Amino acid sequence: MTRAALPAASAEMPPRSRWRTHQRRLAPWLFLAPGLAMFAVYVVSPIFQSMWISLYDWDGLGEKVWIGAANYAELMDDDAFYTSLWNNVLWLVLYMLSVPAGLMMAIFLNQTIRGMRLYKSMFFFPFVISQVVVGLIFSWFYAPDFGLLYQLIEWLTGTGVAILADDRYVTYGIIAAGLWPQIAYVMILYLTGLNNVATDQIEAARLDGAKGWRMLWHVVLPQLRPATFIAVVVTVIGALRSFDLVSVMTDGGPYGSSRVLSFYMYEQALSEYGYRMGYGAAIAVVLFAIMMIFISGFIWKMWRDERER
Amino acid sequence: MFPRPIEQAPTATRWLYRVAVPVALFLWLLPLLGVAVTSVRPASDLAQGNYFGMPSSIAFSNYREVFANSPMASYMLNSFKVTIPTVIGALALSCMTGFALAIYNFRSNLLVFFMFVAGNFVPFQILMVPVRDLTLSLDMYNTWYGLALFHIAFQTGFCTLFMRNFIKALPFELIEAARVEGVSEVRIFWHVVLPLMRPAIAALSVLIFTFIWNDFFWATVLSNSPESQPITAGLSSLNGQWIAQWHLVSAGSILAALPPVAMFFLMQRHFIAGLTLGAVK
Amino acid sequence: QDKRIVRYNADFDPAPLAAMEQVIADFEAANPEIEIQLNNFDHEGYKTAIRNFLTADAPDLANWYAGNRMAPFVTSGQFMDVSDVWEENGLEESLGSALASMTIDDKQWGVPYTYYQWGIYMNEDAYEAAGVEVPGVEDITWEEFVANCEAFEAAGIDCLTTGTKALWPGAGIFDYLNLRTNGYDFHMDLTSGEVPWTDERVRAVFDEWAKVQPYVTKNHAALEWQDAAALLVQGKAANYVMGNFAVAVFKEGGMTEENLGFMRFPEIATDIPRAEEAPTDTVHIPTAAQNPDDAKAFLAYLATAEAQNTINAAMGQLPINKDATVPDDPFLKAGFETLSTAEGGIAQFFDRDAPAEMAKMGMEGFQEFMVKPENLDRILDRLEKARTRIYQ
Amino acid sequence: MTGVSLDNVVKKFGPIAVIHGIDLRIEDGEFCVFVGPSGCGKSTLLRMVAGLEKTTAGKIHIGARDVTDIDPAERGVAMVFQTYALYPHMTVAENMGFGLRMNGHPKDVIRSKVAEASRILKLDNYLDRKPKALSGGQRQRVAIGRAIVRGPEVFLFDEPLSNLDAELRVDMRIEIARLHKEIGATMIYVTHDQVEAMTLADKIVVLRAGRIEQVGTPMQLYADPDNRFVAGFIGSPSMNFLDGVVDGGKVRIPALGGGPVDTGVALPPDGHKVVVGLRPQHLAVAPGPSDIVLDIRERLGGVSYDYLDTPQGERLIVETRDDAVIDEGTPVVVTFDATQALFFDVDTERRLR
Amino acid sequence: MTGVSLDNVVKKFGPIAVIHGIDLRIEDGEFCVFVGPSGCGKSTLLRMVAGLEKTTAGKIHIGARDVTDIDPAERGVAMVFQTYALYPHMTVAENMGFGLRMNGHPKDVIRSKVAEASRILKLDNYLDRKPKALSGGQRQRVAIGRAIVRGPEVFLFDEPLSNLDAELRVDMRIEIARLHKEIGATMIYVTHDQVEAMTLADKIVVLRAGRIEQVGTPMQLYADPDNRFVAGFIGSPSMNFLDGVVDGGKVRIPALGGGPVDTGVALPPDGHKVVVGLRPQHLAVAPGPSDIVLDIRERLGGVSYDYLDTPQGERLIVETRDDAVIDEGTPVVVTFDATQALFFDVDTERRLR
Ligand SMILES: Nc1ncnc2c1ncn2[C@@H]1O[C@H](COP(=O)(O)OP(=O)(O)OP(=O)(O)O)[C@@H](O)[C@H]1O
Ligand SMILES: Nc1ncnc2c1ncn2[C@@H]1O[C@H](COP(=O)(O)OP(=O)(O)OP(=O)(O)O)[C@@H](O)[C@H]1O
Ligand SMILES: [Mg+2]
Ligand SMILES: [Mg+2]
Repeated sequence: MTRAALPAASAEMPPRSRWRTHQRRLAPWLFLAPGLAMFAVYVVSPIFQSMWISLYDWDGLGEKVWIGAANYAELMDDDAFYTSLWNNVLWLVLYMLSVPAGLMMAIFLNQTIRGMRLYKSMFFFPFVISQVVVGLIFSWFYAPDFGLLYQLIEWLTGTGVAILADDRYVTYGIIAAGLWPQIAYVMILYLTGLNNVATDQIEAARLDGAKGWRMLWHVVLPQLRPATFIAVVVTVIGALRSFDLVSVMTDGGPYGSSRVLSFYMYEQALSEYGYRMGYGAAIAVVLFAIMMIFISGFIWKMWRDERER
Repeated sequence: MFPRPIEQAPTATRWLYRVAVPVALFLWLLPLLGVAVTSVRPASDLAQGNYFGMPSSIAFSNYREVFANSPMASYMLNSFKVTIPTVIGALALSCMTGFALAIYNFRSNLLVFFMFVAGNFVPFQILMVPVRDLTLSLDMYNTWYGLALFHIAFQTGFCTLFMRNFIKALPFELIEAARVEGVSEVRIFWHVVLPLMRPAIAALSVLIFTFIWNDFFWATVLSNSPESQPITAGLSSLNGQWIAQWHLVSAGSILAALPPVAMFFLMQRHFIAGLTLGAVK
Repeated sequence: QDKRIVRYNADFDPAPLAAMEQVIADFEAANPEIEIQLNNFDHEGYKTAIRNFLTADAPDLANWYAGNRMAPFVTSGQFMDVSDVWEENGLEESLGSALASMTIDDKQWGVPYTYYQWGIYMNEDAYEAAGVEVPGVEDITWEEFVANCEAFEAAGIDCLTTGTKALWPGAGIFDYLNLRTNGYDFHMDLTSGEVPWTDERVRAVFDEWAKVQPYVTKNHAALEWQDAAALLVQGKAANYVMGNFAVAVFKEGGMTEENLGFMRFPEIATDIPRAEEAPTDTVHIPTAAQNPDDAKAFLAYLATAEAQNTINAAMGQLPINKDATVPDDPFLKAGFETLSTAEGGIAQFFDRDAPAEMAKMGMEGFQEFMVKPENLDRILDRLEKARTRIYQ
Repeated sequence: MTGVSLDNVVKKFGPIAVIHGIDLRIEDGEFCVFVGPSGCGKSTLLRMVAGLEKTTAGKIHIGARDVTDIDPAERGVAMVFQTYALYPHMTVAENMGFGLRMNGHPKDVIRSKVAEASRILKLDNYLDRKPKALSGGQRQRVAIGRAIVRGPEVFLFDEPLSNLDAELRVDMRIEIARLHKEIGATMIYVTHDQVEAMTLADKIVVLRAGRIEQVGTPMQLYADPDNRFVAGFIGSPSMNFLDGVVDGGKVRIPALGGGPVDTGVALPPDGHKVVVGLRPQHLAVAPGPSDIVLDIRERLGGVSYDYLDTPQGERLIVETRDDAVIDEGTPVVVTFDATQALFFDVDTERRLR
Repeated sequence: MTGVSLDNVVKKFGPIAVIHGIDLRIEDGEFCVFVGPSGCGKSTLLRMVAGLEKTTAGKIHIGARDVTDIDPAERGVAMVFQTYALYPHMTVAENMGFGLRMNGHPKDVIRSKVAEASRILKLDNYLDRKPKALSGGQRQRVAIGRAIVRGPEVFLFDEPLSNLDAELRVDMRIEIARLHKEIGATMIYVTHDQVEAMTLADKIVVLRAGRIEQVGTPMQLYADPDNRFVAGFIGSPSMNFLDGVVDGGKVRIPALGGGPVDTGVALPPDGHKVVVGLRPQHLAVAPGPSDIVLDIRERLGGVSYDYLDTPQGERLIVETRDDAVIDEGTPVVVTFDATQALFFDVDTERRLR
């Protein structure tokens, strides 16, 4: 066998067109163009438009009137805004409970018995269904008089509590409803995290005499850090985005006590009695600013990871 | 494996665990079960205050009634009309953006990438007014494509994050090998990278399907008539009509939950892969 | 053949919906070249939706309300001037009672087709159970009403029920207390922002309200008005301040004319002429309508006595057209009687007379007061602050 | 007394038996190496000693204690994993001290023991680093340090060097040998590296499919293997196996031509086949008329390996201590030292002695 | 004419130069191996030839063509990657035919070329399998097949065998040698495996930190290294380096004691230091009174390695062809063949000739 059998120099020599010479420089932009255009039109530019609108008084129908920072000045003096802000803080803090709760459930379920896959998937259900449905389910659960929880409380204490009618409990009630799917979500994250926990480290720790909580704390949790990070990120975002549940369960009531910023913004801008686009936009900008703290953190971490690669 | 495998525990513990799991599941899904049972409860039960006891009979007719007396069928159809094009569109766009960001080393690469990522986290509210105005001015208010276009754009951010990381994890030698073989960039995308992205595409498609199906906010902002509202918004307005008719509300809820749950069950592995790879909603 | 389409967005409950479909059928029979496409929304959602579709996807006809509630759409040019319909069909004459509430800048902006009285609906069985004598339409004073409440409480019955989840039912109570304490003119001054909320007269209203507050159904903030109606039907509550449209719900729940009673809201200050609440429902043509000509034809038809008879008979409400007949129904007869003898004046409703933003804040304040009367000062301060901003 | 003894231990994963009743005694202070092909059960056996796998049947003693059902932490063993299994979020010092900390030792005791171990392993300069910032060899040393610190009676190593590159592997191998000399504890060591087994072991255990094939010192196994498997497994390049036929009390090897060779072992009757084993260094080649062809000669400087093809289609490797050039494709004559040849039964593969 | 020539090529990643001006000629049909320590720039240089890395300065010619700025596709090269880089979603046949298909060759041409390549590589039975269903060695063969099919002028290999296990590596090494014989194309091969370099290369290029240390045939480099780096890098175990002092035109080696040795090379003036290089197989040990102590003897059967410590703290490795037992810790006398010793300048590390 000599090289004659494989025709020599058959390597392709296509003509060198402009495209061929420059394709590696142009290709990325061609691939990016459609996505980038859509994203710019629908996401990036609206952010700036909103900031712009927040400087106007505008009912969405008539003329815009430039009022500078007046919307923000009004926000600073708006009880409803502070209620919403405070509720957002509550959401942020209490929603975080889903992280330890999800972890505990994940640990509880991280076993192999017959039918475990099925069990696990059923545990995920709350996450898969719409928040609208979750809201309806919990409204019914909380319903005064016949609601299961109402009856339970009545049975325990003698008087039922209509969670959603009481400004003391309503936000907690909604957060509890929100925790239900969120815990399921975090649980999924942790279950996958647990799947990837290095067995050899667990075994080494077992030889080192670590057990139970100490094993969890010293060996497992550090390995679950990426899962925890993601769980915290999605929980923060979920907490700040909480709109569906508030809207479906209470519409912000009673007397506005369960409002959160995202809902208040919608209410001001688009609801029955609202249509203050400028004011709504100002609320959105504040919400965006809060979110930006977390977004920056996330991006910063990604950037660090990217550089370490 | 953590915690210690239950097979290594004493028999009693093992049995306890086997019992504890279904019990916990029952408690965990209690609200959902309640709704499921209510959805087949005859209206008369509710009238008599039998909200939580055994239903006196199984009334699948509730479902028939839902379809007969409300635009539920149209809502569901609308949801599909919005969801399916969104899934296809967002995937198509993000396959390309992900490819561009993962494979090429141009100067603003990270900047563009982080813009997609950051956009993915912004509160919807800051987009609401301008997006609504834009949709209005394009004459796409109250149309499925108005909603779908926005969702495509927004989800592209999330999908790009996911796709880019996925492609980045592919061996770069595959691309280099193809380049040495004289394959053009477009063909590398089409013949080499795209076929390998199948798992990512599957994962994302289930995930996006659920996200979009379950979207309520944009459904409220960009549509308002039963002809064009998807099921979440539809259900919410039906809830306004079906006061105290919990059997109908429940049946409607179950119907609304069914497609994503079915999707989850069928494509479970992909679904979870999607969550944990991209890992953000 | 190609019909000319008229798109009509509406927010009817099931019974009125059927009636309107009947009216539409009649109209279409008379005008075979026109087809009316009715697009029905849920009631609460509609109030949000109308903003969107007026600008975005305007139909040819849209339901709305008279009074201040239509002002934003008129001033921003979303509703079409339909003075010509009034003129051509002599509506100033036949719909005279609603002319004022339909007029802004000397023009008419829509056609009213129904109105209905508010008052107190009673479950007479509950009265019996508590051993309270069932009062007639107008023979009970506020003191007696409040006194009765104690008897109801003793019997474990809510004296007064309501469901304020949607906020507006609470405003009905406020309006009546206000009309009875301060009168119609004060109501109009307050809703148009001319009186501070911290005014003594406003406080006086809340003082009266505080007397019944303890006897109001406790979880009203979590209830829709229909949920509260169910309480009345079940005899768990005795009285309900509501509009007449609720009668359909009461009857559907199983009450009959035997045990369902109606009375006017009791007198509080004796020196004030009696005023009542009677919101008017209307139909308008959006400026952006595609087919305004046929829409106007429909409006003209809707204004006729015939059409108003049909629809009001089914809705259980009162027709505006003076030639139409009051349906044969004891509650409507009583209501018609009540309204036509209300020398003090007829108010639309708090959220129709006050601008939207003020209405929302006010009703939230009412709801809060009903839950936490001790917050009154804070509530009033807040409302006052809003007033100075909104009406500036 | 801290030897380890296994009495008829069995391990089943579900229905599948992986270890089929192994008996083994490892003396106090002995360095015992498990070798065998991949999947033969080396790791499983080691992990059973560690207590990381439950023993299905049989007894394991460490010293005089029956540890069969005892927790890993209480067996007085320490294990070094192939992957090092360092805790990535702890510093070197914390990694080494973790076991003591978990067992409630006071801080200063921990500190002094860690210092002692880090001195032995020359890790003093790295105590505050995270494992990520260490090279492979340093990580391996930390893993060993972690084992030392706890002062166990028995050290277990599961292929501790297989993730290191060749050069480092040599260094670490020598370091482990020195460590054994220094602390003198019992050590059990799993590897599939010939050289490690030969150089480190006091005693090699050759495993195959969950059974022991032979136990002995390295030289015993090399020079005096019990069966064809052990003979082929120990020594690199591996022993050449050729077909032979018994012919008049001697063995004829058709592939090599030449006359029958004297064996001095009990052979089967004439005409029966046997397998002849010849180590590459006991063969020699020279160009000459022959059926055997030199396929490729690999010249590595000090030594050359010749790959030969016999007419029977067998393949022979010959190790040559010179680097003369023989052209590839040349016929070569193969000679060998008959006294070095081993003979095996064709069917049982047992050594004929 | 399809040799490769590099003229003063330079590669910088950002500000950091990785290849510092390399000149090299590789003849048509030559098998050229790049070796050198990790990170010295072997892969970078290869990828510059392939066109996967831009050349910062200098010129690259393939045959007569200047390809410095030409797209990889148009250089007429094929590359085999360490990771194989097979397209996992294509069958073996599709993998091999992919390049031709993308460049618009007709189907039957592709089929016949793939058939030809698969025949050469004995892949006929696997043509319809996906890479996943192949063993490591088979995958590597497919990767080579993919390169062959396009009939390139130059083959580039980047550590193609380093992902295979030891045994397979030997087989594939021999197969690549045979392939080169068969198709005779120019090949450039990167490895850090001694044996591969020694056995495959016509020409070895020793790189160090982006510069060429020496170019030559394997035996030239082994027997006649230009400098201490090459001498230490080629040969396994590596050469021992000891301090020597010039003493009356001869060299005294304090570590080994004994008299000064004759060198036959140009030495620096008396009293200057030199470095003496001695390969392990040119040393011999015997027990006897001495300052040198046997630290560890590793006995591998056919051969033993003795690790010795000199009083100067130097370390010596001696290769011995017997497996006699010498106890560790015994003082030993080291003898050596002075004619085999190499001498290097202490500062420049250049060989003294
Ligand atoms: N957890 C397990 N479940 C089922 N089978 C197992 C398990 N662990 C190991 N095995 C099986 O037991 C056998 C022995 O495995 P083991 O890991 O002990 O082999 P080994 O000799 O260490 O191999 P290697 O040299 O590849 O590490 C293998 O056939 C393996 O497939
Ligand atoms: N893309 C890059 N950016 C920056 N530096 C690089 C890049 N690629 C390689 N280098 C650097 O160039 C030098 C040479 O790398 P190269 O991969 O050529 O080494 P090598 O000789 O192939 O090593 P190995 O044997 O480990 O494969 C290294 O110091 C490496 O860090
Ligand atoms: Mg193993
Ligand atoms: Mg390299």
